Amino acid sequence: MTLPDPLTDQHRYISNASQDVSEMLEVIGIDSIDALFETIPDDVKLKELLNIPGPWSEIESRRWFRALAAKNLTAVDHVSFLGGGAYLHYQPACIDQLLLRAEFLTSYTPYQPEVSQGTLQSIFEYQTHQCLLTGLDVANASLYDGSTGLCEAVLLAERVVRNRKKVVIAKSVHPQYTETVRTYLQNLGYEIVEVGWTSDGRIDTAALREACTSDVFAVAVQSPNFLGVIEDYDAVAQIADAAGAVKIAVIAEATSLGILTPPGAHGFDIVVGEGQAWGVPTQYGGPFVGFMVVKDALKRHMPGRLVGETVDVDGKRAYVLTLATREQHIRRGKATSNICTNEALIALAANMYLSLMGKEGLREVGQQCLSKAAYLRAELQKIGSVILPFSGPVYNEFVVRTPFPADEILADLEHQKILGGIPLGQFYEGYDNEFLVAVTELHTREHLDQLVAALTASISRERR
Amino acid sequence: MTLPDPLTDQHRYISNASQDVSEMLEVIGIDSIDALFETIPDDVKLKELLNIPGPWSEIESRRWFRALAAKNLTAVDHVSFLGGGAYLHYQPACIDQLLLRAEFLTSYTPYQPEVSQGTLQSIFEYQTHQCLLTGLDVANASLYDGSTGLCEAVLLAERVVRNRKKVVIAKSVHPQYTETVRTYLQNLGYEIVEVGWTSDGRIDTAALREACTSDVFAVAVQSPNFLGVIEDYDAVAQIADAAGAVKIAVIAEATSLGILTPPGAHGFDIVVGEGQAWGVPTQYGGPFVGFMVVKDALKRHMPGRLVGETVDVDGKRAYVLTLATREQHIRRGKATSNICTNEALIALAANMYLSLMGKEGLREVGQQCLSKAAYLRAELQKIGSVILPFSGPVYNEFVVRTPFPADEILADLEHQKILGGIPLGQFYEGYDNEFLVAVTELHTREHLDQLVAALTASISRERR
Amino acid sequence: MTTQLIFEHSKRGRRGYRLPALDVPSAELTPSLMRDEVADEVEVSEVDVIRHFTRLSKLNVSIDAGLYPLGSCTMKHNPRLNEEIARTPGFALSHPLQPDRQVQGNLALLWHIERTLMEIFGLPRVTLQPVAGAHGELTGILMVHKALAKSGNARKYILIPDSAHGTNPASAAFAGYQIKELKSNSRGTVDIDTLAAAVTEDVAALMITVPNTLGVFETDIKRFADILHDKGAYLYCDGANLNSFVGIARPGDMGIDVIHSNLHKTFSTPHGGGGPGAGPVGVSEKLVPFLPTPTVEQAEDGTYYLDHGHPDSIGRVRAFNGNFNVLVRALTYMRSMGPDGLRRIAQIAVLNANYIRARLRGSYHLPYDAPSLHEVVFSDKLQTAKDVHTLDIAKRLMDYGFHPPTIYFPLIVAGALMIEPTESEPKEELDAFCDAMIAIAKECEERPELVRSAPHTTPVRRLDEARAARQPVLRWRK
Amino acid sequence: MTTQLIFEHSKRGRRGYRLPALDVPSAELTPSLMRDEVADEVEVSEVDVIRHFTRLSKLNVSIDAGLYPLGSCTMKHNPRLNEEIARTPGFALSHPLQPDRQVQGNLALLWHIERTLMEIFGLPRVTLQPVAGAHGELTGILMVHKALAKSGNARKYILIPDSAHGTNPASAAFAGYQIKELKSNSRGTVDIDTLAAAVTEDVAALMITVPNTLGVFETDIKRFADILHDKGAYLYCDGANLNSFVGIARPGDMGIDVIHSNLHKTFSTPHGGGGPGAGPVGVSEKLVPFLPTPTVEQAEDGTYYLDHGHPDSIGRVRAFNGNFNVLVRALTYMRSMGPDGLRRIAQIAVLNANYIRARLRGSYHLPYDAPSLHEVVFSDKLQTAKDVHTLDIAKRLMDYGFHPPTIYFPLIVAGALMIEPTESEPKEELDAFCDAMIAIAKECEERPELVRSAPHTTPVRRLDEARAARQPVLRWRK
Ligand SMILES: Cc1ncc(COP(=O)(O)O)c(C=O)c1O
Ligand SMILES: Cc1ncc(COP(=O)(O)O)c(C=O)c1O
Repeated sequence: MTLPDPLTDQHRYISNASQDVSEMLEVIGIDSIDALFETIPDDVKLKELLNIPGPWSEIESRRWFRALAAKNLTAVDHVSFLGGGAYLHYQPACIDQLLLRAEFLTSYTPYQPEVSQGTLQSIFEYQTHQCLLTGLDVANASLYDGSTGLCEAVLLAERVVRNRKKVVIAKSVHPQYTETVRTYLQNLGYEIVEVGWTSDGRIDTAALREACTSDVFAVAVQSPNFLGVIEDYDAVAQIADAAGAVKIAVIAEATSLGILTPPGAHGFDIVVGEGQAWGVPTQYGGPFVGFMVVKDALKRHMPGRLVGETVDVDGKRAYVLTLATREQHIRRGKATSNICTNEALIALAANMYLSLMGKEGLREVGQQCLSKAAYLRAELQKIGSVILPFSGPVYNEFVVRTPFPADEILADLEHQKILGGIPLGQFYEGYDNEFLVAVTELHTREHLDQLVAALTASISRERR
Repeated sequence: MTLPDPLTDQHRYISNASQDVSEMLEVIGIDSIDALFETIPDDVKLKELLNIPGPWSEIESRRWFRALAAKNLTAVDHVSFLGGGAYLHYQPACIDQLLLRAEFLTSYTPYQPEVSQGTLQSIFEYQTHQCLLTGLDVANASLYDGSTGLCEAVLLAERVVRNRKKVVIAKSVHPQYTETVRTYLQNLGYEIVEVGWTSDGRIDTAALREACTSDVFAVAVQSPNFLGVIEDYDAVAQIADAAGAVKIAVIAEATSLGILTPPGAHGFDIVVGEGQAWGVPTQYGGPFVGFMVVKDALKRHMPGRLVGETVDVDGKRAYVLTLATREQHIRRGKATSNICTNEALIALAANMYLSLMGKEGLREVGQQCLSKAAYLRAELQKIGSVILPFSGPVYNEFVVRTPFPADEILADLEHQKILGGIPLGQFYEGYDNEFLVAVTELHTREHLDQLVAALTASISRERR
Repeated sequence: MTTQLIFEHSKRGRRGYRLPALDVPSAELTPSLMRDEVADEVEVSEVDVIRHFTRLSKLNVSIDAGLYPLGSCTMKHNPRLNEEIARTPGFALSHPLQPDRQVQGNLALLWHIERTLMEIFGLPRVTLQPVAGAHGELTGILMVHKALAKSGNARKYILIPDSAHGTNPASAAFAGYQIKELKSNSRGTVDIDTLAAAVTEDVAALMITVPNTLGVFETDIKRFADILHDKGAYLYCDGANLNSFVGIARPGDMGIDVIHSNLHKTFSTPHGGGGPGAGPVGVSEKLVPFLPTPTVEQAEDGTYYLDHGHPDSIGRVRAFNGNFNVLVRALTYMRSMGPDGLRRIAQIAVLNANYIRARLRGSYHLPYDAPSLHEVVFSDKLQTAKDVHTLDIAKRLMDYGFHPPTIYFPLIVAGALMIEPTESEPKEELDAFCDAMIAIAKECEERPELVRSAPHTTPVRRLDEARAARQPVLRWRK
Repeated sequence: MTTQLIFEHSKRGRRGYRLPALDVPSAELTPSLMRDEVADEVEVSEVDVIRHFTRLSKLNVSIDAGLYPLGSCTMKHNPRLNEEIARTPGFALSHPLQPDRQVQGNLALLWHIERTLMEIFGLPRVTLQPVAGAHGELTGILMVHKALAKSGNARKYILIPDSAHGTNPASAAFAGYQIKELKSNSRGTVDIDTLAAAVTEDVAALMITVPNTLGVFETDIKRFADILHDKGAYLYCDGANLNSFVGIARPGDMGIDVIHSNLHKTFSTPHGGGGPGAGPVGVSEKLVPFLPTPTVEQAEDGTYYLDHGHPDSIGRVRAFNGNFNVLVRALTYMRSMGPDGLRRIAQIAVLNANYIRARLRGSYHLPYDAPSLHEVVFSDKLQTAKDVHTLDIAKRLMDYGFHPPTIYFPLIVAGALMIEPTESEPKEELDAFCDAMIAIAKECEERPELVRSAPHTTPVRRLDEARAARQPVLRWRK
């Protein structure tokens, strides 16, 4: 295969052109680029070009991708009440423009601290925010997301307790998180025990007590849970402690940490969660950012990267990746995790968001979510035949039940330009008439009233 | 008037809060901010707040401004053939993201060269591009736009020739440019003589010869002119030279310089024009960027800023604002222009665009515009009753005539999601059935065929 | 490498772009009309271009990196929301020659920013066409000329204080007037008597900056207006310093007939290394008929339209509709601030300037002691003894990581150091700046040569500016 | 100032945000559920935040500023178009739990990038769920495990060459296997006999990087596959180095059963200071039934849907749909390059690496002389004589304005300097880098202490890393 004359179709992302190529070949002392590929056996070499589209100009790419994007129904032209682990919150304008600075966007993992202090210091600040918000001692630089974060938390717990075989996970933990844990654990010989909920939507403590046998190494609950209900951390902690199990709190709606008492205040050992709610777009599920915060005693079991403070030879304060002996590039098969690339840029965005909102803003966001959810619940309950099945306290999300299949109701709302919620039937047997509704500070009272009116209309249509 | 307690409503763009304020007042030795405003007489002080909306959060601003933008009909969801001095060309993706770098976006005029080499070197490069493209010797750092650029060119010409009273401007120069010149000259005692066109759409050379009397200090023609027709520079130059008048070429479609012989090659003294076509969005007319390039002999008469090369104390090459004695901050009432703030950021964008497209791209853009216009003209002429009234050569824009009022035809095209062109009647008496159509490399053959089909339909509708 | 010109990166065959393949027959013109390829234009990859401009950017300082205290330039925080809103496709892709019905959003926006400026100015109408302060000055004086001419005599002179910015006389001259300069008094302001004496029958207007370029408010401004109006002359206010009194007092209430505002100063639109800007002009009743055409009006039915029907208009001062997308940014900012926020701007801007004044007055000479508002002007008088001058002090500041203040302006102060911090700056930043200035004053005493030879840490050091002007090299050549 | 923490900028009463006023009654929860304000959280203005992060950014180097030759990391040009496309609101605001009918655009995009990767890999299906290379490794090995288990015996061991990246053994262990390490031969590759001997009945798979971490291609790869397949074992390829042969040869044609590709390497998605990434995994027919669920399928009518019905699937490896917006960037890049462009990537990446190899071989020791592709690994053997080591050379490079190569990896090279330039780099940049490396080699001879004490020009100098680990300070405290 010979290089087509670059002059015929030189590519904009590849600097060197034919003149450069010949100059370089001469220095190397060969007369064609092909000579460099002789170690690849001819019988595996392609005899022709790949059969894929392109090359496209930016003009053509814009047309094609924008046309695809236009096929999606989104919050762009609908009022959306979708949550379930991905929330549309306020995104401060400066964050995205700062993220586009090449110094943040294009740099690699900060292996060389002298030329990476920007990234390192930001991670150190991010770690600090996580500690303040969760009430625990040590946070890492980020994990892939909330679901894989829970996997890492469970594995961490096992490393700490040792020689136990069961992990108890509340049925009201995000079902896709639990699914992911199931995948991660499948060959490791651990058993997952799920515990359901009672009529208030909180974990069934009686069942939990039963489940917490002496071979349980960890108990994981989510709060607010997947039904939107805020769990009773103390009740759970008590039972887990009695069994000597590690207490794991899962946070799927990060802004709740701005107003709800943090797991750390209730003696939880590990808080793991999804940071997307901190102003990150929902972008069909990724990239998001997983966070993990643990008690100091567990820090050497922590998965992922950690940034620590130190000094340089001049005594100047500086930051560096540390406690690396936990990690795969040193420990290899015995590492605390296999993670290498993480979600650094999203963690940076979260650091920016948390800094902009600050002490006052984090609380105000929580207060607004809380208040708008309360208002919407009250209004919905005025609709005959709409039921809010769970009586437990909620933050910004809750379950709605109507006498009709949620899929039909939501399809009807869609025609009214409303993305009304997430049908629960796909996650829980026998919940075909229920759907999850989430609100944030982005919803105006008009938006909420719109949903109430639209839902009323949908229901009456269904009656016919 | 007292400062409301910042804690009650501290603003995000103002850093100092109540604690800072009191610390600072103490250092100053006064006890309220009001004391600092005592030099403003009470009887002119406002007794209440201004009656304007706000403060708005980013959330509220996004809602309001996006709702306004959504009220416009634009190329976002229409095929647009609008030109007339503002053209929608390809905008390379990297340019806007580079412009957002604070070092470019937020810096001031480079008065302090040691900390402004980025801006200064870029202007020097921009000046070089202008010289290469126009075939003249010295370019400035930018002017407001093409129309005010023409004003500056006319005044420059007068400074050079002296003691003459008339300037000849082709009627086919952008009418709003000429209007602007009329405004600028109104108190200076000069007369503007307009010269029309012949059936080919080029300037009427006979009339021009007549107009070029001995008291004419300058002749200005635009090419391609407002009718889209390419002028015969040599014919014009000959006549102007005979009268000893300064020859000014106006460029309203900058990409034409990539493929048409430049005015400099025809002995023109001044080229002035609008750089928007170099990848700058049409954004309802501004910000755009005016460019001016002159023969070396005229450089000390040049309006606006000039960047020159020099060395620093270590002999290192560097760039600096130079020949400042022409400018208002030194010459004050006798300056070559009153311009201070110019369009630096747009000139930077133009430098980026010209560098990305380069030698090959500038020609290809020209070639594509030329070819697509030719194709569309041929197709349009197949529609019975569509006439292309001017026979002269064109680049990417031309006049179309139908038997019906252009306003009606264009309104009908609008309903077919096409912004079909610019009605000429608003600029020229008796041209109510004519409109200007512009194409660029962004138009696909399908777009062009769409216009042909739509126009055919509109005309047949009109017939009924 | 950093300082190579893009032209010097050029290498045969490189390419920074791609266009879709031509999908129609390739056309030709008669050869005489077509040029050869643009000789010496660049051939570089996209990588080359991004590297080049990223490296160039690193040679600049920016407001996002720190204090940028250029006096008279109002280098304040440039909110990123403004950039986002201006890029909304419905604005960015709208075309200047679309019929009114297709651009109701744009027209509504123009109508609203005019209303907001009318309220801020306390004046009945505002033109949004001028794209910079100087452009606004020309527009304003042209209106004055037309109004006077209409009433029989355009008159000869514009009065301008010696403290004025250079664009004032330049604009007045372009509008067809001669300039008479007014001497400032010991406070740096204009004496009422000096003015009264100067306002003769052939004076068209006084062009004055309020507060003036020393940051000092013209306390007699209303009486100035009376004197001028009695003589049938006009009061033009250069509004470049509006940041110091926005929301606190209104030009219209001071008897001002014309004022321009640099939206790229008071209203936060970014300076972009020299532009773009916008310089809307507000006028009193008498001048309304002479506003540039077209104006933006609202019809009964609530729709908006461009009104070209103003027989007495001076005409248009620019093609199309001014720097529309700068106006979008400015209105976004006005809405973000609101009435209280706008007033707070002035209050904190003035507080910040006076804090610097208080901290530096021991170390630098204050030529005019009158109370100042948003900026403070020192001189190098205390340092010249050691043969250290304003330029040296400015350059030395760079070594401390600060952009220098405006220097040698206003002209009425020998060796002026004109400092304007704006309301954006946090106290810590002001303190760091003052500490640097004080340290430099000390260096002037103890190590003057260190200051004289500054800067020492910048990408390039002091330039041979004389050479640049003597043998101008204004473009690259192969 | 630059290195202050955001928490240290905090000042009572400052504020960096505004929300719309609450337009519904303010609600409460039982006090026990509500926390007090987050103690010690920051109070700063937007200006403070933008200043802070702008200054932090200046402490980083970036690919847009110059060569970033981290071996194995493929630091190539990150096109800005990808960023623009990923921000299209229709993508950015789509929600992961929307029903298929509402997200046909997203599903079509996923379907197309899978098809493109299938063609690049030469394999029948690809999962897009893994969000990084290591995540893909785990996914791939889990599939191998499930497949073997299904056929009766999941087996015990994964074979991994000693040159492998740390994530390989870590991922294998997480998937439930023990690791057997294979010694590399003198070429740095795996000997066919060594492999044959190692592949026993309880070996599940060989996990090998092609080309390996020395950049050397495993010429026997097809025979490796035969040996493994004969024993019912699988061949896993770590595709981190795909950039060296994309479009030139296909893993599927080499008998590879599983491969992950780091889209943040070969397909240009930005590294963001450590992430995000994406690690799609392609598999051979035998493994298709075990792919993570859901898969993206196209129905007769051309619509797309998520298929959850795969009884043998290993399950999902992450909530939702992987790093969708990283996939958007990667597909944009694949389309920009096209078939010829993708092949050109490999050709020029390999050319660039071999150019560096040719220019530096006199100055630095080349521990493995076998022909290498996209990267070249030198050692500090020639410099240790003067007691200068790889770390010193790396730090010294910073003084010359370059980011160092990957160091001390692969582990089979003592004092490794692993250099990968990628195809983006222009010859001038490669020359500047080589000149610097050669100059440093000279310094090692003449002024070793200068190198040993480097860097001298960076924002901070060498750090006390031992202290950081000994007394960990992992968060700020008031
Ligand atoms: C006092 C004063 N007047 C007028 C101007 C000119 O305004 P512009 O640069 O917007 O044309 C300036 C700008 O520096 C100024 O400071
Ligand atoms: C050879 C090799 N394998 C695996 C990995 C891990 O990939 P990731 O960082 O995407 O998880 C890397 C990344 O550095 C690598 O270079």
